[in-house]
Amino acid sequence: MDKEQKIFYSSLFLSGEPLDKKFFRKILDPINLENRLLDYMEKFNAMDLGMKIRQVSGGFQMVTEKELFNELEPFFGEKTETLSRASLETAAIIAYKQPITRLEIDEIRGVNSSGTVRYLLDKNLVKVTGRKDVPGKPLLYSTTKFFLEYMGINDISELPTFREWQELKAK
Amino acid sequence: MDKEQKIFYSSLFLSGEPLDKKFFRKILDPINLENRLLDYMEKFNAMDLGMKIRQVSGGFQMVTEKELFNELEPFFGEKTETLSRASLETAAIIAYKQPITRLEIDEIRGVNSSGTVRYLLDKNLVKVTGRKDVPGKPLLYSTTKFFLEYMGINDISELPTFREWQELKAK
Amino acid sequence: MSRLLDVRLDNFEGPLDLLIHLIYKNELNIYDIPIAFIAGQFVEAVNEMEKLDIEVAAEFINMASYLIYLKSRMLLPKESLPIEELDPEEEKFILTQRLVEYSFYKDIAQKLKEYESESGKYLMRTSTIYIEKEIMQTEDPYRIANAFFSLLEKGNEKPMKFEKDIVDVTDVIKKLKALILEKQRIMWSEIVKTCVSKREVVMSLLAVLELMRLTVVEASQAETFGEIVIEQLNTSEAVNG
Repeated sequence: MDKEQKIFYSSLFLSGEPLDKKFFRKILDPINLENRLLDYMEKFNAMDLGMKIRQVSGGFQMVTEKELFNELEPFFGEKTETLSRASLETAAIIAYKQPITRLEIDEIRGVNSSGTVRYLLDKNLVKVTGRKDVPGKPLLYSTTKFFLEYMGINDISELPTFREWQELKAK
Repeated sequence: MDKEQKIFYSSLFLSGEPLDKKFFRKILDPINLENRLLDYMEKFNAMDLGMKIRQVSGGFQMVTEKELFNELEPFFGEKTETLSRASLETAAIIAYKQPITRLEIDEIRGVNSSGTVRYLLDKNLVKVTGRKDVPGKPLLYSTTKFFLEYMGINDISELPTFREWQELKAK
Repeated sequence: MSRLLDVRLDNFEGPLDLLIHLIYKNELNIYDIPIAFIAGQFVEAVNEMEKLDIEVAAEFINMASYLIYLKSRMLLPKESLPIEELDPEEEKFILTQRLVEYSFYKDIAQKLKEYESESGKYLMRTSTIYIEKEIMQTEDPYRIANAFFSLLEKGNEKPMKFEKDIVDVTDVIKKLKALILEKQRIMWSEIVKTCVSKREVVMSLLAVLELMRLTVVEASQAETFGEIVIEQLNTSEAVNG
């Protein structure tokens, strides 16, 4: 096997978090790298080893396949509570409207969201990304890279747009 | 690929640490398991992915290939700080005078060595090997096997003698 | 008994959520809500729920009164409305926008829930493995030898090293006198800082006591465990002694 390909797999094996293209550009020949990486990913996944390489939060990550979840979960699964509806709603609003203030979130939800925002901050799903230049200089919130990883998506743009949603609803 | 084989690989991937046969007996069909695992290991290693499965005392571990060390080391290499002068001195005293108490080390160095000894204990370079039969029963320290590995020697007796040191110094 | 008893208010994230529920339940068009009807349903739902969390309740009650207000506005002939107030149709439009927007996020939240559960089935290791030095970076045994024998040699050159640490009380008195002469006034903690060993601290204390006995200095302490101030007594003897 090609050395570059082996480095790609080994790095993903070692890393505890997704590795982005920037990382691989440092370690591998950057010319036309992305295509090669996608090719390596495909080849790896075709080998059907029980591990998969997935594209997430703008990078690559080695994970185990879904089909092995039940067997592996008792030994390697971390018990994490899933997000409440309030948290999911708040996260959704932040994802689409980022950066956004808490008051703006409250207005959309029609309820106070301070507890939920704090919870999402604790979970590293959202972060403070500045202050809005209005009286009181309220904090602005955005979603994190970990939010993408947690949801298993590569980029916020993968979420349906408002227009797409409206079209779906109209049907 | 066989599900059992995939579970074997995935478990080793998730763990990163060695997993012993007892673990796999819990998760897989225990009958004749060891032969199958050895077979899976061989097959995995034949794929030449950059990762290897190796046998370690009583189990298996997924690691990266030695050949990739130079490429991976800058990003995934263990941070080994070289020992500070204080640590080196203390380790040297313990190496040559073991087993030795902290007070005896202090006397040779002329300063309190408790912090340094604790650091060396943490680094697994020295260990407690008993208590000295004097009032207060102070702990006795010796160097570890890892210390020998770290020095690249097989036995403490391979350390330069005073005469050898003088000769070396003279050069 | 109400048909709403199957749903408790605290199942709703807020008044907008309840409104959307009522709209779907009654198969209404979200873009053209019959305000009078929905206001009635909403108020009914809120009335039936007594044991509410107070903070949440306020939000529901606000919405109920807003809907009643809007309903009554829509019943009045247009000409009777004060100019500065929004046209009720416009208000309804704004409410519709809010509902549609909220309904969008509600659906996205549902979508995120699916993502979350799907993604959760991919297991990963969250800690990075650091490669052990298979090719171990070893320390040179010579360095160890050097560290040890150099120490021993240093010890031989200065066999009195430890004895030298033993401080003489007269030396300490000299040092303290010089310090006090220079500063006139010194804190005990400052003196302690100049000491290299516990032994010297003890010596210094004895020295201070001795200097007090000789009325060279005076020591005072404002409170128990407080800072001790040592001041020079302005006698010529002190300065010259």
